[in-house]
Amino acid sequence: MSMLKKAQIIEHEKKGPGIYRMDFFSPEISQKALPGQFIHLKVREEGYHPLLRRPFSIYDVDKDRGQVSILYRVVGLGTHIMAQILPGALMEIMGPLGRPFTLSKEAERVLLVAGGMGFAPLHFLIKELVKGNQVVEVITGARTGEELMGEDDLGRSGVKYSVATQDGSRGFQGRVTGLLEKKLDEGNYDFLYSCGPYPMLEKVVSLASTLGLKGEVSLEEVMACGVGACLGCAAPTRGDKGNLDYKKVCQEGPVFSLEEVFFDG
Amino acid sequence: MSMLKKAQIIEHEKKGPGIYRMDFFSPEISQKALPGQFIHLKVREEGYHPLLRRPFSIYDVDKDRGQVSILYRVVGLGTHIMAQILPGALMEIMGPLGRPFTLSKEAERVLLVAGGMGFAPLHFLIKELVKGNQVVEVITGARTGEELMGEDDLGRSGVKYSVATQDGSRGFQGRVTGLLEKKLDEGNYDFLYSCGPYPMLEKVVSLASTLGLKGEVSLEEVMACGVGACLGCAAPTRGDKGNLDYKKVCQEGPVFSLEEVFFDG
Amino acid sequence: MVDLRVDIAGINMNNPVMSASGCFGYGKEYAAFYKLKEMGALVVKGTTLEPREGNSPPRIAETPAGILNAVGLQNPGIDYVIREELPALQGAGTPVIINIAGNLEEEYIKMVRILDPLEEVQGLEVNISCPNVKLGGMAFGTDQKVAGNLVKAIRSATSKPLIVKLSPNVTDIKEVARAVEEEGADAISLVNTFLGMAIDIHRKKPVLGNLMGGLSGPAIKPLALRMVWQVSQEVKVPVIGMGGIMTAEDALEFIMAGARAVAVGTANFVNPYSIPDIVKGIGEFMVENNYDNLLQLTGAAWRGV
Amino acid sequence: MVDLRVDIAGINMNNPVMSASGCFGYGKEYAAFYKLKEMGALVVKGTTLEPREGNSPPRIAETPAGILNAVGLQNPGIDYVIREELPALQGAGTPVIINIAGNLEEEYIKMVRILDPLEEVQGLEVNISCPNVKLGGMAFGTDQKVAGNLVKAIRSATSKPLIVKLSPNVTDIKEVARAVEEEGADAISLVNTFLGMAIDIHRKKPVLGNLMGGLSGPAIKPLALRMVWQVSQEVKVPVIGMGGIMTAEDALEFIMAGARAVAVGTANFVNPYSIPDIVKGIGEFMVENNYDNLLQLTGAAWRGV
Ligand SMILES: Cc1cc2nc3c(=O)[nH]c(=O)nc-3n(C[C@H](O)[C@H](O)[C@H](O)COP(=O)(O)OP(=O)(O)OC[C@H]3O[C@@H](n4cnc5c(N)ncnc54)[C@H](O)[C@@H]3O)c2cc1C
Ligand SMILES: Cc1cc2nc3c(=O)[nH]c(=O)nc-3n(C[C@H](O)[C@H](O)[C@H](O)COP(=O)(O)OP(=O)(O)OC[C@H]3O[C@@H](n4cnc5c(N)ncnc54)[C@H](O)[C@@H]3O)c2cc1C
Ligand SMILES: Cc1cc2nc3c(=O)[nH]c(=O)nc-3n(C[C@H](O)[C@H](O)[C@H](O)COP(=O)(O)O)c2cc1C
Ligand SMILES: Cc1cc2nc3c(=O)[nH]c(=O)nc-3n(C[C@H](O)[C@H](O)[C@H](O)COP(=O)(O)O)c2cc1C
Ligand code: FES
Ligand code: FES
Repeated sequence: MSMLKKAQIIEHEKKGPGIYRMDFFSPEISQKALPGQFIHLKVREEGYHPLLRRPFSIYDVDKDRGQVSILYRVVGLGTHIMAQILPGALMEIMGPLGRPFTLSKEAERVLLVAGGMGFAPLHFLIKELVKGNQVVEVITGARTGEELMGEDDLGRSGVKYSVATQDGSRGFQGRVTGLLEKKLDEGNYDFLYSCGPYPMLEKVVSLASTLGLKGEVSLEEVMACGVGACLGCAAPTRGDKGNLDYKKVCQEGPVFSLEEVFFDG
Repeated sequence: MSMLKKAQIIEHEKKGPGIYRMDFFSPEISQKALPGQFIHLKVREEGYHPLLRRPFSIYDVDKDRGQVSILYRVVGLGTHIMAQILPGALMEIMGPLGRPFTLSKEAERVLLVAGGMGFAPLHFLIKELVKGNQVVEVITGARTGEELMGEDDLGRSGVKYSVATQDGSRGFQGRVTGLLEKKLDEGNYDFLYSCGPYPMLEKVVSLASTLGLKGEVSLEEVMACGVGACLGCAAPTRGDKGNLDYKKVCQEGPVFSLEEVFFDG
Repeated sequence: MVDLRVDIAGINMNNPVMSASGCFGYGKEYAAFYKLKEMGALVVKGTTLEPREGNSPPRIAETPAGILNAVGLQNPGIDYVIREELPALQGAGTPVIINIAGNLEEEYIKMVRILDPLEEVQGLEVNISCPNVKLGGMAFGTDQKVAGNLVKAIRSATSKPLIVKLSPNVTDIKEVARAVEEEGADAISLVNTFLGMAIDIHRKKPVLGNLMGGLSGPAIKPLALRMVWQVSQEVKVPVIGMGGIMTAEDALEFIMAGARAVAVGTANFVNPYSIPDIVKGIGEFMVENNYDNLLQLTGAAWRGV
Repeated sequence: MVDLRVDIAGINMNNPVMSASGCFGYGKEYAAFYKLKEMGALVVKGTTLEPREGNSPPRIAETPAGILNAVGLQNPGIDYVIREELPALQGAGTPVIINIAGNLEEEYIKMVRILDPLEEVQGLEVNISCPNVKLGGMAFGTDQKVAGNLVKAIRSATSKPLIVKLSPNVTDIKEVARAVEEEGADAISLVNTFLGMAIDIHRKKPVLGNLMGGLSGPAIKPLALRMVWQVSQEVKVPVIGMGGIMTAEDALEFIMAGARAVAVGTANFVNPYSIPDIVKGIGEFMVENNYDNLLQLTGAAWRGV
């Protein structure tokens, strides 16, 4: 199961406005981690504010170097403090946690749709997918070109990708779901992966279901324990009988199938 | 009045077991500070644990370099966190605060009695006293020789000093108050300054009052505001009519005259 | 231009940010940091009829994100306050509110009679909720009948704006609030401190000289906020919210929960500029979000706007 | 050798450190970190007669040194728990205590009747204090008469050790404690969470889907500790103390305040090894201070030893 270890920060790099990449030395986690899983970080060693751990998707893994990376945006106290930590410091990390993406072998043409920070879990997935024989395409969106995430990594992965910006400064002008509609009109995909804010996911799921397209999304909910013990991270899903069924994002997710997810606004 | 400024930590040095010296660059405070005064430090910039500021006596001042120093012992969360801060960092400091020692000009022979960490405020006082024509003598005590504080600084100040250790590893064997009794038997002092734990101060005050010796002590109480607004730091003193009168250590102290202080156990 | 002015029971304040009683002395300490006219109103330390020496130390114990205090209403008595402290506050440019406490109804009434004619006093805050005194204090605030009777008696003794400060140490704060509103309170202050304690495991004794103390600071914010939310939907008189307000964001939470004004206590100890910083932050939030009048935000979280 | 064993109402525990209900699932998640026999007793998630889907998200909001939760008693219902969860706990080597909650007295009684014959259940904890459900829940715990009547009815339906878990959202916790003791509670758990809330100032709405939630964690420790101090001096039955225990030092504060055993909730989320770490720390403290039996420390802060 999950481990709890102090891991050293090897590198800590600013990647954009308020966006950082943090690389940990953690051979155990790097060996076990699968795309879609996350780690649960203790931001401060001492004191009870912030109190809870913070979950971050695994962005990248380098098994040879024993390295695990996250990509994060500063949004509140915890991430603000994180952004000030220097390389060399130790952080207590727990993981890998959660249900990973399914690497569907049958699918021939796979499309990944990332909204903003939702790119984080998809990047690790892309790196695994491109190792197979499938056609892999990625679309990512952000408000502005400056906020587009991980383009350097995307370039390096060799995957085919296009971008959408709301201000039109780069690529398709509009939301990433607008670009998705276009893509779905043009191409013929048989599996879709997505991560992003709820309103975007809702749109993605509705577009996919119209076409009967299969796929998976990664959800976010505020977490307490991260291991399935507190029921704090419940996300509404469709139960077997179509009933509302709260599932634990930390343990039964964060990855859910398109059929499972449920949006009640 | 007191100022609130971010000051840079110039140096941060371990001086003994759990004992550190921290030097700040703060020209304003270094200009204003008087022996016996303290500064009120904000340990962490972010988060509410620990919540309150922490008071530390001014240990040393270098007006030319605009430097203010404290000597502190790690006892709990706040000081534990402080001990990890690296030189170059900024800390918000408020001060100088409190009523300073009186530099009695009439006294010819002055004795200073320090118990443990109580040496901190006395060191700055010694440096000022030796500039005058008085005979200045210092006695300091600690549990062990290793825990004796600031001997390097005492040596440098050129003052005459003797030490007491409870384990007898250095100087007089026993408590500093035992050494004090001996000194009072031998010498003829007309002013006494002291700082240390309450039980020691109680003994010091009783010895001095038997001899009718005048002097001042510096007291400690847990503080909240540090500026006289909350009444949290009350210490029992003898009122005008001999009645119990709680005075504010932060504003009416930390220095009190021997006649004022009052010990109710 | 944003309009931060509020009216609490006829007290005209330039902005909604007041000092919490007992956390601001009589103003002079913080006047060394900024001009008192920058604050909405100044509430002075709890005052009693006779001088009180207060509790034995330690009076403060820090807890995670909070502090326990057991000052025990140390104060020089009402006559001294009027003679020695109030004159300095005249011309400070901010309304002055006197917080009063007592063991007996009689004491409250005597004080109110003394204060009623004083022009330099813009309002009275009646503390029926101090957890740190043996008699009276909190007892008045934990039973709605007792609270109501006390307020009724005080109401008949003064025409000054009457703010009643409630104890949060109750099962149903709404009941007490309703009772004091009915008996003539012009405004309700929420909350005083929560009764708590800390134990020194090395001495095997309570840390505080008084054994128990009142918890304040960020730790209690969620509880205080809930009470402001409940009471402001229950009564018509304005609510003054407090409990753990450290930033403008915290103050805005209380305002959206239904507070017409807020008071800042513990935060002053950490950052002496708390009050002006919070005033500034509220103004900035309003500009950024296109509000011009603070009342647009009052109770917004339950009005559903 | 120090003796950490305690007996709570006939439940023999190897040490005084239990899990707090709702913070430890049914044990299996933390069994991945350590052997459950290292804990004094395992209290499972609150269980109801029928399955409950729980409240809509977000269910968790962090506050300074605390968390608000509004899980809303999501659970698969008592039959499922007995069939699917309890078997795995047999042979775990630690006493298992089932926490039950209901809307109606009838529901409690039905559950107690179902649980009474089960050998794998060492004790019952009756939650009369959940702040996150619409009906029943906390209402049972805030009125001593209602609480007493419920306990009386439950008592007559079972001979199993009966722990009653009280709500801290009351004016006088001693009264409720006395009432449930009188009606047959074998032990009293203190405290459940404090009713609180948080507001998202950007959405101008409460953060939690359920609007209000229960505050737990270090923020509430001073309040919980005060209640343990008060109640343990008031009743003869043992008190199980909880609320913000993160370390062995915290646990020792509760023990010295009068708790016979302690429970650890929120701390598990931060450090999954909290419970064994605390057990170890208590033992170390006793060795360092020359105690050989935990009872020497129980209530030490008021026994004045
Ligand atoms: C499974 C999972 C994977 C995640 N992966 C990433 C990632 O790869 N990169 C990244 O930048 N962020 C990720 N997040 C979100 C990240 O955990 C939060 O941004 C972070 O915890 C905020 O901490 P804070 O102390 O800075 O903010 P806080 O001060 O706690 O909160 C600031 C704001 O963020 C919201 N928030 C807090 N926690 C969460 C949360 N868990 N989910 C959603 N919103 C939250 C709050 O409601 C508030 O509005 C992930 C979340 C989950 C659940
Ligand atoms: C006027 C004044 C001058 C001081 N000068 C110095 C100095 O020069 N060097 C130095 O090392 N210390 C000094 N102290 C004490 C210092 O302020 C405390 O040691 C420090 O605040 C402890 O913080 P903490 O977070 O590490 O400990 P905490 O976790 O807050 O407490 C640890 C222990 O220390 C005790 N404690 C906490 N605050 C105080 C306090 N203000 N006074 C006494 N005991 C306290 C607590 O009761 C507890 O037992 C001074 C105190 C005062 C009032
Ligand atoms: C040191 C201290 C002294 C206090 N004295 C009084 C008082 O005299 N009268 C009163 O009504 N409230 C008093 N209070 C309560 C505060 O006015 C306020 O209600 C409470 O602290 C919550 O606000 P805060 O969290 O912002 O401090 C005192 C609080 C503290 C911390
Ligand atoms: C997420 C969560 C769920 C809880 N669920 C229950 C429950 O089902 N039944 C119950 O009696 N108490 C429940 N509690 C209360 C805890 O058992 C405990 O009384 C409280 O959290 C205080 O302890 P702590 O500060 O150590 O968490 C819950 C607490 C939390 C944080
Ligand atoms: S965060 Fe606790 S169950 Fe998911
Ligand atoms: S610490 Fe507030 S009056 Fe001294």
